[in-house]
Amino acid sequence: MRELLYRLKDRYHFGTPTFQRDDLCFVTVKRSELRAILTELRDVEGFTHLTLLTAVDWIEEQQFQLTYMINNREANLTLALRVMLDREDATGDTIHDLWPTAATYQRELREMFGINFPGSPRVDEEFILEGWTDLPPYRRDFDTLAYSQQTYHDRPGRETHDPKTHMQKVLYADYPKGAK
Amino acid sequence: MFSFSPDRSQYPQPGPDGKVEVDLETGKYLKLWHGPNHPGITGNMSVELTVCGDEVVEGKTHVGYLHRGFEKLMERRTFIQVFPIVCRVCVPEPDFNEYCYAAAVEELAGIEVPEMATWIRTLILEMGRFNSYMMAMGGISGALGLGVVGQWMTYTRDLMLDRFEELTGARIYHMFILPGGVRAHLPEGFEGRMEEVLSTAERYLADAEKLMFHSSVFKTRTQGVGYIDPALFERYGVTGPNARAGGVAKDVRKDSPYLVYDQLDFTVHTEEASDIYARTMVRFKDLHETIQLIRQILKKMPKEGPVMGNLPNVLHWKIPRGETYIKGESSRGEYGYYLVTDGTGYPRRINVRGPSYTHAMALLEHLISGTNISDVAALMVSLHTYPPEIER
Amino acid sequence: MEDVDDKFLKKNKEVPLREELRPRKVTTPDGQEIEIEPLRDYFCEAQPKVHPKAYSKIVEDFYNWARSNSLWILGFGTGCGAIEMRPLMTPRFDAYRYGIQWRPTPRQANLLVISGYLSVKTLKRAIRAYEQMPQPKYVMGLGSCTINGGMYWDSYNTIKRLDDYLPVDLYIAGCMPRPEALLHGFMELKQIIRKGEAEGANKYAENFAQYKANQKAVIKDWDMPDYNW
Amino acid sequence: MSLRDVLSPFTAWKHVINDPVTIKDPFSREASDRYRGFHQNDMDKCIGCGSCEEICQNAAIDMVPVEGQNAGPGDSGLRPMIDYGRCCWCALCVDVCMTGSLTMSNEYTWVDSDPDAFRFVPGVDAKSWDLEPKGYQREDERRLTGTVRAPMGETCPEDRIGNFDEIVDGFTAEQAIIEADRCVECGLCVATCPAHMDIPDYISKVRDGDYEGGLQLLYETNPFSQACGRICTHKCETTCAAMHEGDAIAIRWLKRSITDSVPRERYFDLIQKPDVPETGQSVAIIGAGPAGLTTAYDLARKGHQVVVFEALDKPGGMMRYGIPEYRLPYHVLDHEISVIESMGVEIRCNMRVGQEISMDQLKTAYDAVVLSIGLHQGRSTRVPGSEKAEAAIDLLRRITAGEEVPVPEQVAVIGGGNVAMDIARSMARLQKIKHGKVGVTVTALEELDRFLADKEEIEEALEEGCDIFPARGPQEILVDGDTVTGLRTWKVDAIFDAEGRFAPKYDEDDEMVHPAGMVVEAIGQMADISLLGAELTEQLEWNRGRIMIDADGQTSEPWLWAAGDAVSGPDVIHAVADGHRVAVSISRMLTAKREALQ
Repeated sequence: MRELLYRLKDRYHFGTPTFQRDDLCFVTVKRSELRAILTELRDVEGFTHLTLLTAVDWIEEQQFQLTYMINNREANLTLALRVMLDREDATGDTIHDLWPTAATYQRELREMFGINFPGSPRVDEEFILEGWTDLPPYRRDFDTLAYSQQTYHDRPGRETHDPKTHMQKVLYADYPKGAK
Repeated sequence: MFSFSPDRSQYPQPGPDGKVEVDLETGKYLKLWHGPNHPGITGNMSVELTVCGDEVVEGKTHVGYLHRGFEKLMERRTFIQVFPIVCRVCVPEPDFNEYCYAAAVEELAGIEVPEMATWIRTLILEMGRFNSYMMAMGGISGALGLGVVGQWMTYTRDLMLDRFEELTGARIYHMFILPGGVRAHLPEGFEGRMEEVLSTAERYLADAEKLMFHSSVFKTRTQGVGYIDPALFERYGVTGPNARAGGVAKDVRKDSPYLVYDQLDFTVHTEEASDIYARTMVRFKDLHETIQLIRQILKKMPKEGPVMGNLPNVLHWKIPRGETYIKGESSRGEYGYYLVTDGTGYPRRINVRGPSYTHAMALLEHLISGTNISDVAALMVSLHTYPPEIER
Repeated sequence: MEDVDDKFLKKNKEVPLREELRPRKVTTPDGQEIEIEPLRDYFCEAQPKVHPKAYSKIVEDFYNWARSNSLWILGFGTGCGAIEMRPLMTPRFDAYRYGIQWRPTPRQANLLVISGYLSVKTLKRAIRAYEQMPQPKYVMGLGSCTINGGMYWDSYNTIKRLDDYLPVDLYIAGCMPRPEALLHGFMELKQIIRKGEAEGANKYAENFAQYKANQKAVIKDWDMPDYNW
Repeated sequence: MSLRDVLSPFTAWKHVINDPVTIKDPFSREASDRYRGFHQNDMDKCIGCGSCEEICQNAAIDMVPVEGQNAGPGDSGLRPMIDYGRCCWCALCVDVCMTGSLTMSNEYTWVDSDPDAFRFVPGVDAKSWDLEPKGYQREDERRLTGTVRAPMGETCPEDRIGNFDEIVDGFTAEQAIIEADRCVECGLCVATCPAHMDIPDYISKVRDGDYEGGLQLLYETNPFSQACGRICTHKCETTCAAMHEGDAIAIRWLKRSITDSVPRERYFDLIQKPDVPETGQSVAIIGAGPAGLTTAYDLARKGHQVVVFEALDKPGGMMRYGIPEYRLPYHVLDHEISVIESMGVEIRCNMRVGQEISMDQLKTAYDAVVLSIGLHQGRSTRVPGSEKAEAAIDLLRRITAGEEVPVPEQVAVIGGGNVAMDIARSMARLQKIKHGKVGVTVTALEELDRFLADKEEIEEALEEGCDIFPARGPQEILVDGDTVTGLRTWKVDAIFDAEGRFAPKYDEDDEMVHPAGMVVEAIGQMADISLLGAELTEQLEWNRGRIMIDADGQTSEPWLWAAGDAVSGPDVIHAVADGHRVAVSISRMLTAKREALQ
C-alpha cells in the first residue's frame, strides 16, 4: 500500500495518509484529481471494487468529506480516498460511468446530505424519503429529536426525577447551597 | 403447430442504448407495482415495473419503506447506546451488524477481545448465516411455488432460533456481541442440542435437494434465467454468493480472515452458470459448509476463559478521532461498517455497507428489464436482498 | 436566520402527480381511444360508514363468534416484526389451526397487523391497505414502536403512536414479540371481538376527519383520494 | 429433462408418515433460561441511582418516587419506571445496574388494548413474573463501569515511620482520570456529604482534565478542599453507588488531585472575592478552626468585616493541633488559610477569649459572634491512676507546637478512634526517632471491626508496628511512685447492656498487663467552655452538655451562634457545613438589621 502511494505521489497530490491497518489506508485527495486517480487505480492498479461511497459532515469546518472506498480484491487492499467539499452548495463529481452502482450512492447522498452530483442518473428522484420538506436529514444541523417531537407526538404522562435534585428536595432543602 | 413460446413480435425493441422508449399513451405499456404489499417481494420494498404484455420493459426499485434513519440515530447515541440498535439494521441476519460495529469500536478504542469471545462471535455469525440461508432457500422455493420447502426451511430455522435464544437470550435481535467481547458463555449442554438441530437440518436439506435441484420444474424455471454477466460483477459491486455463482471464488472469510476463520477449514464453493439455479446452488452448498463450520467451531473452541475485555465506564466513553472500516462475509456478500469518530462520546458517522444495497438497486434494475413478470419474484429472491439494510 | 417554528410548519410539499396517475388518452391495442383518469377510475370516493350492529343480540353474537374465528391477516410486513409471523404460518406454531391465515390482498383480509414501526412512507401504504379492507376490520399493533415510538423514539421518519393514524384494537409489547406472544394477542383479539368490543373500524368512521388530519400532518405528499377502497 | 427430475420431488410424500412438529400448546411455552423478558427489580437492593435511565438509549426509563421507598443515605428513594412503549429489551440497564437489583424474567407475553397501560415500576407494581427466578442476569465478570479503585501510591511503612512526612502520594493525572472515569454521576453522595459538595460535577472536571474549573467548583461549597482532600472522613464514599459491586469511588483522593494539580499561586486568581459592597457590619468568630474560618470566608465574601480570635499560636484549630503532620502537612494548611485570608478575613492569634478579651466586649463591639471553639479537652477514663495519664489531644498539640514531650520506650494508648490512632502513630514516629524502634500498644473496648477509626488508619498503624488489642477494658494505670509502669486491662464481653446503654461487662479472669512508660487516654474530647463566663453559661440553653442550637446554628441568644465540633462532634466536613449554615443565618440577620435601619 505504501509502495503504491509512493508510486502515485509524483503525479497526484495526496494528503498525509493514515494507515489504519495493513490492508486499509485513508488518504485525502484533491477533488480535481479524484477522477483521474480513481480511473488509474481501477484500470491499472486493480482497485476494481467500489466498496462504498459516503459522506461525513464536518460542520465545524464547514466541509463535507466524501469517502470513496475502493478495494483491490486480488491483493486484499482497501484504499479510502477522502475528498473535501465546501458545505455551502456542495457539489461532487459523478462517477457512475466508472461504477454504475455509484449512481445509487450518489442518489442517497443527494437526498440525505444535499450533495449534488450533476449528471448522475435519477439523482434528483426521491430515493428513500417521500415528500421530505426539511433539511437533508443526515446533515449535522438537522436535529432529529426536535423534528420528531414536533411532527409526531409522544404519549403524554411521563415524568422523571434526577436522584440528586430529588434527594436535595426531600432531605436537605433548607441547607444553604454554597457560599455564593 | 402449437408452440410454447408466445408471439412477441409486437413487443417494443430496445434502442441502441438498451433502453426502451416508454410512452404510456400508446396503451402498450402498463405500470405495475410489485410490492410493497405483495407475496413475491422480499420484505417491505417495491419494484415499479413497466410491462408490455408479460415482459418487463423497465424496472425501478423503490426502497425507503423501512427507513428509520439509523445512521442519524447512531450519531445521537453514545458508543454503548449504539450497540442495541445496530442489530435492527438487518432483521434476518442481525449479528453481522453487531460484530462489525463492535470490531470497529474496538479497533478505534484499542480494546482487546479475549480469545473465547472471538470464538463465540464466530459461532454466532455462522448460526446467523445458517438462518439467513434457510430464509433464502425457503424464499426461492416459495417464489417458485415449492411451498413445502419453505415450510421445512422455516421450521429448521426456528430450531436454530431456539439455540440462539438459549445462547443469547433472544430469538431475533440477539444483542449479544458487546464491544469488548460477548455477553455470556455457552450454556450447559449446548453442543449436544446444537448437533440435534444440525442433523435435523441436514435431513431436511437432503429432502429439499430432491425437491429443488432435482426437480424438473425448478430447473426449467431457474436455469438460464436471471443471468448476470460476470463482467458486470466489479462494476455493480456484486459480492458474496451472487458473485461466487459466476465463478468468482471470493470470500472475505478466506481472503482477509477475521475472528478465527484462519483456524477453520472450509471451502469456498463456486458455480459457473451465474443464473438463479447457480446462485441457489452456491447457497445450498454454503449452507452445508456452515453446518460443518458450526460443528468445527464447537469442537475447536476453548472450553473456558473470559468473554469480556476491559471496557472503560461506558456511561462516558470517549474514543479519539479516527476512522476505520470493518468488513465481513455475510450470507449475502461483503458487509461492512464505516465508523468515524471525532474524540467525543458519540460517533461522528457510521455508514453501513450492506450487500443488498448494490444488489437490489442498480443490479436488479439492470437485470430486470427483458424478464418475464413471473420471473421477477424469483430473480429478486435469488439475489437474496434484505430491504432494511438498503435504506437503514 | 429562519424562525424555528416556521421551519416545522412548512406546507405540505407540492408534488406533481405521478405519471401513471395523470388523466390521459390511451390507444388500446385494437385501435380504440379511451380516456383514463386513474384517480377516479381506481378509487371510490364515498366516506367510510359506521357499521351498524345486527338488530338482535343473538344474531350479533353469532356474527362476532364467526368473525372471531376467521381472522384473516393481510400479509403485509410493514416492519421488522413481520419476521416472527413466518413461523406462525409454518407447522411449528401453526396459527391456521386457530382460524388465522394470511392473505395476499387487503380485499380478502380483515386484520391488519402493523408489525412494528411505520415509516412515513409505509404509513401511506398501510392506510391505503387498511381502507381497502372490507368491514369489519381490525388493527393490531405489534411491538413497542407502535405504542410509543419504541427505539425509534427520536427518528425523523417513523411515527410514534400508531393510534393517531389508525384505530388500534390491540397492542403486543415486545421488541420484537415472540410468535407465542403473537398467538396470545390473536386469542385476546378473538375475545375482544366476541364481546363485540372491537370497534376500531367504526371509530375510524366516526372520527374520520381527525384521523385524516393526523395522517396528512405527517404524509407531506398526499397524492391519493381521502378515502380509497 | 430426465425422468429422475420428474420423479424425485415425489419423495416428499414420505413425510406423510412423520410425526407432526407442531407445538401442541404454544401458550404456555416457556422461554429459555436466559431470555430477556420483562423486568424485575429487587426493592431492597435498588438504590435509585438512575444509571439504568442514563444508559437507556430509548429513553424508556423514568425515575419516579414510589410509596414505601424513602430517600435516605445512599438511596434516592426513586425507582425506575419502564415504558414498554419504548423498551427494546437490550438489557443494558441490567448490565449497568450498580447493585444488581434490576434483572429480567423470562416472561414475554403482555397484550393490552390500552396503549397507556404499558408502563410499570418493576418491584412495585405487582406482576406475575416478579418472583420468576429464570431470565436474564448479567454474568459476574461483566461490568460496564469499572469496579476496582485506581491504585494509590503510598510511602512504605519502613520509610514513613521515622519521620512526619506525608504518607499518601496522591493520584497521578492518569490515575485520577481512571478513577474519575468510574463515577456514574448518580449524585447519591451529594446528599450524604454534610457540606453537600457537587461531587459528580467536580469528578467530571477531573475526567475532562479541567482542574481549574474543578477547583472553583470545590470552593463554592468547601473552602477547606485541600484539607478535606486529605483527611476528610469521606462519608460520601459510604453511600457511593459503585461500592455495592466493587470499590467506592475514591472521592476524597479525587478532590485532592484537583487541589494538588492547580499551582498554588493560581488559587488567588481563581478564587477571588466577589465584587460586593462593604456592608459595614462586623462579625467576631471565636476559634480559627474549619467551622470558624468557613463562616469567616462566607461572611467576608458577602462584604462583612470578619475578625477571627484564635487562642493558640497559629490558625487551623484541630486540623493543625489534632491531626498529625504526616496526614495533613502544615504547608497545605497554611496555604489553605492564606486563601481564606485573601478574602479579607482578619485572624488574631494568641487571643484567648476570656483572658485577652471578654465575651461581653465582643458582644458590644460586633454585630454577631460565632462560637467555634472545637473540642480541645481530653476526656478521662477515671480509672485508678488515671491522673497520671496523658490526654491524647494535649499531647498532639504539644507535638505540633514543637514542645518537648516525653518519649518512653513503651506507650499504651486507650481508645479506638481516629485520635487514638493519630497519637499512637505519632508516638511511634517519635519512638523510632529517639529509640530506633516502635513500642506502642493500643487497647480499646470495641472489637476490631467495630473500631471508630477509619479502616486505613488501623491498617497503617499495624503496618507501622503498633500493637492493637481490641476488646480490652482499662482497669488501672499502674504507677510506681511518680512514674507510670503499665496498664492493666480486662477482656470485654459486652459494651452495652440489653437496653443499649453504655455498661461494659468484663471477663475478670482474662487480665493483661501492658507495660508502658506512658499511658495516653484517647477516648473522646469535650469543649472548653470556661470562656463563656458564669453569667452567659447560665443564660444559654443546653442539651446534654452541648450548647443548644437551632437548625441554623443560632443559640438561644440572638447575637450568638455556635458551630463546629463543639456542637456537631468532631469532623472537619461537618464543621465546614456548620460554617456555611451559620454564615447564611448571620448574613440574613445582618441584612434584616441593615434594612431595618434604612
